[in-house]
Amino acid sequence: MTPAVPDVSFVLNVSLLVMLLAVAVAIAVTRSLLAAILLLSVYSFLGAAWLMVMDAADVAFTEAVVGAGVSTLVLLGALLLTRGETIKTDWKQQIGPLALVLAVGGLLIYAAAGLPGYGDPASPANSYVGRAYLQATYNDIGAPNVVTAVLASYRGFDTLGETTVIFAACIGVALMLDPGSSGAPAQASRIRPGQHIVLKVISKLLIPLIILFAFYVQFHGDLGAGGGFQAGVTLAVAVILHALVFGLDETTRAFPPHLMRAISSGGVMVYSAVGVVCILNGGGFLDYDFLFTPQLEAAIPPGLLGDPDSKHHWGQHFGILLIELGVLLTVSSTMVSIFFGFAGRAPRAASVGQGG
Amino acid sequence: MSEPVQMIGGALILLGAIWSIMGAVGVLRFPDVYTRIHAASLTDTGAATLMLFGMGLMGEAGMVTLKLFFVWAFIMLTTPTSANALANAAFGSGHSPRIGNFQIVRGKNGGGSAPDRGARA
Amino acid sequence: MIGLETLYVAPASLVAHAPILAIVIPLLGACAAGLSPGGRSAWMICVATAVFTAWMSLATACEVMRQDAVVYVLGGFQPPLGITLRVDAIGALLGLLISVVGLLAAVVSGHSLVAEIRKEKHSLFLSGFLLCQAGLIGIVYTGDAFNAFVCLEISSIGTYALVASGGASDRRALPAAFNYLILGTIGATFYVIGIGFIYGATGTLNMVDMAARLAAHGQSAPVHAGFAFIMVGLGIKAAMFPLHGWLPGAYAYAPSLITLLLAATATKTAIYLMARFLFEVFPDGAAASEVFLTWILGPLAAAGLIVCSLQAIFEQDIRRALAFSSVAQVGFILLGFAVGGDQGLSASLFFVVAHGLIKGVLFMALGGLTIGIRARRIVDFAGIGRDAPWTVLAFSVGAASLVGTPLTMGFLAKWQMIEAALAGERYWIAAVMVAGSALTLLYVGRILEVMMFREPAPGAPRAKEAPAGVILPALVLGGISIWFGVDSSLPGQLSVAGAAGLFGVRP
Amino acid sequence: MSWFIANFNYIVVVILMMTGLFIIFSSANLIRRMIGLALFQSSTGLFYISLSKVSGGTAAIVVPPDSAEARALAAQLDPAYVAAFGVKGVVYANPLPHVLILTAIVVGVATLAVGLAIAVRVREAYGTVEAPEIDDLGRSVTEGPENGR
Repeated sequence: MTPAVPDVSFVLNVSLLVMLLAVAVAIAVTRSLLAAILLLSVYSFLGAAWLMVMDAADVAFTEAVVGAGVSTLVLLGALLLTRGETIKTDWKQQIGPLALVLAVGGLLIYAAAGLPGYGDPASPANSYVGRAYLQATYNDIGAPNVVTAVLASYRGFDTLGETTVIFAACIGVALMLDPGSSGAPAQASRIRPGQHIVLKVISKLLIPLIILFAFYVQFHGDLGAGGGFQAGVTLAVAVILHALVFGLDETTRAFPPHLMRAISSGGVMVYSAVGVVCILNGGGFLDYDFLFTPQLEAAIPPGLLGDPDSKHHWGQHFGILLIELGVLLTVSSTMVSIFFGFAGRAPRAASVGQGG
Repeated sequence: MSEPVQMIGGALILLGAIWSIMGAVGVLRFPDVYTRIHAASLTDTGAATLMLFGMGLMGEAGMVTLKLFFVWAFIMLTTPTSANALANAAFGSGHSPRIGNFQIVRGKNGGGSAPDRGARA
Repeated sequence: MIGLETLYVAPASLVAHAPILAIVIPLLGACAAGLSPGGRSAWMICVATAVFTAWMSLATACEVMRQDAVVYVLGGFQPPLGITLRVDAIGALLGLLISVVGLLAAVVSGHSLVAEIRKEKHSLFLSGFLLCQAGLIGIVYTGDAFNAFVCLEISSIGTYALVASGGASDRRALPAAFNYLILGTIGATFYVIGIGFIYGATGTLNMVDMAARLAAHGQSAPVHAGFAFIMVGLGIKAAMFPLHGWLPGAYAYAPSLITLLLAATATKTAIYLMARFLFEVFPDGAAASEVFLTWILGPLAAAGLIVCSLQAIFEQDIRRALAFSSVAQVGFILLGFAVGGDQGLSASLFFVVAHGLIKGVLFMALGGLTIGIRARRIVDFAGIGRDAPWTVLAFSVGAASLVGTPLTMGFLAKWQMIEAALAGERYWIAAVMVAGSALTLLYVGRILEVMMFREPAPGAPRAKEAPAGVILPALVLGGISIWFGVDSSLPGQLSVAGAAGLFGVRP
Repeated sequence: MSWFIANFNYIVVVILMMTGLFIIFSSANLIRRMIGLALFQSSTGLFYISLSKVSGGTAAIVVPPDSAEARALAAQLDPAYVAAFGVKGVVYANPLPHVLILTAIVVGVATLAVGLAIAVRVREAYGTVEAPEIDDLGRSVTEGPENGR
């Protein structure tokens, strides 16, 4: 094993990790739930910065939009609905967990010290399959961003599963929080338009820009950092911003919750349909090389997207494009409908068996 | 890329960092919500402006400079807006600004940001 | 009976893709059910999907018997680069179990949902149900360690909300579901941490490849830690004795359809995944897994069997009693792992299927009974045998099989287990198994006695016979359980082949 | 010191994970448990990413071989190092853990949303989100209206 040379990135790594540690401890000791939620958001942003230092651009992007953005929003919504404020702590009840955690943590550190060290380029993780992707992507897929290639093509089935998980969350939140009866929600929503002229003007300016950026992230995914998840969340943020500034009723008129749910399931369908089309054309599931029938493939003029000599990249290119579209649809509509679920529910008195 | 431009860029970034620290101190030390918002948003706009311009000077002119410009424009749009919204919300929920003699106010309730209508009246 | 290897149930072009279709079709069905406007159309989609899934899993099982293990390459990328599905005999058997129970549950849902869930939510509910099924089949079919996590989460995330939707009739479902979510997610995250350690040591995620590289890598602290974390994580998901805290509440208060699916299949898939890691991925000489089996898994499983059987005996709530029984039976299965060897493993795997069928019958019949009367305490069921003889008949078949009456699958399963323990000279394990069976007799006998012979309390609401749409599936499941008790060749050959397969791939 | 440098990331990440786990186990408040869970899951991601770091590497976005960009990236490192560990002349970070953690982050937010939705329903049914109070109510009142808090 070659000991890694500490460089500038190691200094950054250490300082960001120390900051992460400080924030995590602050979350553990703070008594205010609101503070804990905001600190979690800070944690995610710091995490995103750290991920950039670790050269994980795609993950950093996702952590920033999902961890710091949507998670915080959902947590705040839940906090509002549960009216939890401060936490009563009893130190006696913390001894057990603390002992358990110390024991497990000690074992983990002992075990982790046996793993290859920081930045080791020859470690099994970095030299076996990981390197194989880097070497093979150019010929197999033709997309510069290897993370996207692995995500969408090599391990496309995982990503289908992940999209399904998002859809499951959409179903789950709807099962829990949907007011149920069709038509407009019975109670007036808590988010009503205010008189904030500055907010309204700036939001009107920003929302189209955010949407534009989302599409940039979507279509730029196989060239640089980005893809369906990041774009989907960004798109959802535009809708959520609209709801926050112009009122929930206004937004649900344009994006009715049941439509959001339909789009969410439509995204998974698009993704699976791509796989099934590959089967119908004689390949395996999600084998994008078989996305087009030979006739169709022949009809595409060579060199339409650069690289005229490798026609197999056609299927890969369009396959990735289509499944990223499916991901975008599911993620954006699910995030919006989760927000609607929390925002559309007025805090209500405790009563047994309501909703359901 | 000439040496002096690099140095100016570095100096701007350093200045931005110092500005951030000042802003952080301000958020901690200022007496009420509104002045704290002022400190926070000044950090977001001023310090970010300095740093972004510094980075623009240090890097090669091109795509990156353009992107930095967009980031700056975005920050200049959003930060004042959010500060405005925050102040608006604070006012709406009954926080009144502390104007006048600091000594008296501090003596009353330790410089917190709790609503103090009764105390001031 | 005829062997599966001679059975051709589907055209070859479909058989070639059967494993993936068994996962993707429920997925598509879930999307369609979620889109459908009313509960009725969602139910039809659900049943149609379940029929197709069962057909595909049968085709897969036949194919597996013809060629040992079916490997389906996804995306056209060979492992270790791509994800593969790798269905061995026991995976095929469990896939069959999941899809058949799923099919019957889907049929039953036509009636049981109406009683428990508000009408507007039926399509959402069935959508979640199908997602859960897709995830479960994914877990048993996949050959990729990380993909197993993704499938685990597909099946879990829907399930949490489905369990919580029992809150419409009993609010205790809500904290139970929350508890389940917290523990289930901790379990899944532990599993991910474990996989991370193994990945750090081997650099691969494909299970077969992992086994080969681990054998070359030998023992090290990260491998042991990874092993421990995977076992604890899956132990939580499988409700292994000290980690079973989520199970009684979740089973007791969930809608009966979900209890049925969970009890018959969900914990079983986690046990199967555990078996794969224990016997397939971690190499032969792994001192860790030997020590783990003898000194940790065995005693814990024995403790679980005895303690939870006792808890079941003293439990007043019938569904909680059956839930504790599930934890106890998980202990029984894990004892089979502790016996080790080909024989112990194949007996355990046979037991997994037997117990899945048994709990399927029991919870299905119970769900049918509670359509008529909203009861949960055992005494509420007094004298119900006279009011609803057919439903109680189905329940009794399941109960008899649970106890281990001769001519039922439960008997064969227990017989094989004890035989394996004796053959392996683990006499204390055999003794614990006998004791556990005796305790089972106590709590099952108590429930049956109340149902059949106790006079109903005067003025108590009289139960009605469950609708035919519930009784028939329950009797079918019960019939399967008796049929396999008489002629066990189908599950027998698959579980023997499965055990041999798990040992066989060891390098 | 070199031991410390090699394992610093693992140590910190394990402490972060354990902080999350501690918050889950030690708190009675359901929302706080979810916060702990989010912290735990997100720290697990940091563990994987620590595994994927390659010294001197760059983000796994393949630059065209023999382009000016590739040469500029390679020039920062020892040629022997690049020859041994680079792909077409550039050293990249390992992309596989990135993909896995992308998946895990998304699964995490799905879990968070469902968990919080259940917590909200618990609040509506019991009038509290403190676990001990819920347990008490669950024991004393089985069905029907309860007295809230």
